Amino acid sequence: MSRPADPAAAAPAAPPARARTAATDSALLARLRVPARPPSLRIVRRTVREAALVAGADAAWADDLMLAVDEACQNVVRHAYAAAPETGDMVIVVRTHPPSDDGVTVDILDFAPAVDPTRVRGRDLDDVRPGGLGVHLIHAVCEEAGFQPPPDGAGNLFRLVKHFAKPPVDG
Amino acid sequence: MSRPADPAAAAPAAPPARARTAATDSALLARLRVPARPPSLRIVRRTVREAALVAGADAAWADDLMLAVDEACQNVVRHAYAAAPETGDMVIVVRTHPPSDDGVTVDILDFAPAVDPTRVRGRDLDDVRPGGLGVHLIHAVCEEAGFQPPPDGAGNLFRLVKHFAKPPVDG
Amino acid sequence: MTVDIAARGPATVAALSGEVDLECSPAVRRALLDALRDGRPVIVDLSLVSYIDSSGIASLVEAYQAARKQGTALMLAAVSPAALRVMQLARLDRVFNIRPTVDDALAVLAQ
Amino acid sequence: MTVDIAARGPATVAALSGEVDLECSPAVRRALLDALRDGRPVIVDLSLVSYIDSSGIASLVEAYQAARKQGTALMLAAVSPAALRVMQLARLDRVFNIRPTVDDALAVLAQ
Ligand SMILES: Nc1ncnc2c1ncn2[C@@H]1O[C@H](COP(=O)(O)OP(=O)(O)O)[C@@H](O)[C@H]1O
Ligand SMILES: Nc1ncnc2c1ncn2[C@@H]1O[C@H](COP(=O)(O)OP(=O)(O)O)[C@@H](O)[C@H]1O
Repeated sequence: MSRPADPAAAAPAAPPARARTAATDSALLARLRVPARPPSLRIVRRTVREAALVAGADAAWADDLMLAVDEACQNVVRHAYAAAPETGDMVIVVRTHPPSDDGVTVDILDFAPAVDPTRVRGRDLDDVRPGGLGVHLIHAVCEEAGFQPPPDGAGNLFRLVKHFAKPPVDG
Repeated sequence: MSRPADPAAAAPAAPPARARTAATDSALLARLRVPARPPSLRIVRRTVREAALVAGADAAWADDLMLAVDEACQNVVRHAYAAAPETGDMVIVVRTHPPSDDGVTVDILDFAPAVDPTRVRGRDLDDVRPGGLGVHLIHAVCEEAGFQPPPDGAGNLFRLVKHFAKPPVDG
Repeated sequence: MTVDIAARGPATVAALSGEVDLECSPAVRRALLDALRDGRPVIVDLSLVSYIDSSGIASLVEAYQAARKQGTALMLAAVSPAALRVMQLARLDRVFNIRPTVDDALAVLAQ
Repeated sequence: MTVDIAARGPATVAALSGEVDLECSPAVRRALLDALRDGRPVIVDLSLVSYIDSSGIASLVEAYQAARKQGTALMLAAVSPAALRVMQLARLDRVFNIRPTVDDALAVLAQ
């Protein structure tokens, strides 16, 4: 990494690398980085499912979260990196959902060009066609799902939130 | 991250953050970060086993590698962070082994104080006691295992190498 | 994931097993379209499917549409709970012709 | 992981199932030492152990040594392939008294 030749020229000084990497995110269950290619999805599924179980989920809940994350990662592999397939990685971060750890938040990061979120829409389910199901499956099993401003260095951040107990439905 | 107030004062200019994070390690199978605590070991096992299968391992080989990595991670949880339990993370990096992808290399990083490698020894197996088996299991299933100089920011780096075909034994 | 193709009475039975995901759904698609080629009805046995994603479902939809176009029966049989869950989420459980067992699907064909 | 404790003839059978790892080996250790307390022989059924690590093996070693000290028989029965692999790697397969089935272990006690 390039640094100013004279450290004194940079004010305030950068913190030592150690402090930065050692910092622990107390909500972290697992952070996984894999190449954005189809075989990685099996690794993503194992990791996310087990992280959900560690968070206290039951098997059916963990299976649904795993499906949603798989679908979001498929979209990274197939669409986000479409212009240059299998050239980048994706990062999946699984955290307990604050404030009361009543669910799990999953961030899916890629390093591809920024996506136009308005173009990401599932198809009409009554129109039976192959494809266009991923977005529906994600919304069917997660309470929240959508693009967020990506952190520095990332291309896109897609965030899923799934609660352990569904909020009561009105009416 | 702190940056010089006037970008022109920093020469040479830092590359854009994007270029740094997008860089892909072509040997990478999976990089996992988890809190260094017992429940994380289940997540580590799933991830490492599936990464080995993606690399082309058969089930028995993947099971052995999974055991070795679990044992190395147990040592991080129980010994490396002994002075301050469950305060840090560990990072497990699974790569195909260069040059000919004839196996897998697993790096296990922690952010604990540096370990004295000469103190890490298994017990005599004929002395039947609980404990002291982890190091033996690691060496029983991996061709190479040992501490390496850790990268900037990490406390310790323990590296395992396991080949797909064992080299022929002499005599 | 494996696709096992076998003749069974008047039909071809394609038994999928394991995880049908983005990595292997192209192979499933090809195997099903191949199986349809000789005009015999196709029964897709999903009893051993431990996981299926939207790409796997898309392969089934494509085979289903190819079968309809050529006037061949295509039935899904013994759908595993994991696969049924995804079909229900995608609201496709009423689109496909789903039979409880392969034998039941064969009995329907024999009528 | 579960530990299932049951009386079987003159013995106590402790059936472990699932993954015996650092997270749950303390519970296994406690359950086995508890089971030994009333002086009846203990048979540890390992048929459903899908994974065991050095901490799980250590719990078995500790129970084995506690049994020897108090003169009680402790046998391992129906060791799963996954568990046997780790015992062989640790060269403990000849230290423990291992029986092919729980019934076989009971027969030995009946002699
Ligand atoms: N991460 C993404 N980057 C770019 N485009 C995306 C992304 N995710 C989804 N899309 C767009 O949204 C559409 C619907 O996605 P989806 O419902 O997953 O179905 P499918 O991927 O099978 O078409 C895709 O066809 C694609 O055009
Ligand atoms: N990562 C580590 N950091 C510090 N000490 C370690 C580490 N790994 C192993 N050790 C030391 O080596 C000894 C042998 O380790 P091991 O064979 O895994 O058995 P056990 O952990 O059951 O004692 C440990 O008791 C400990 O003193």
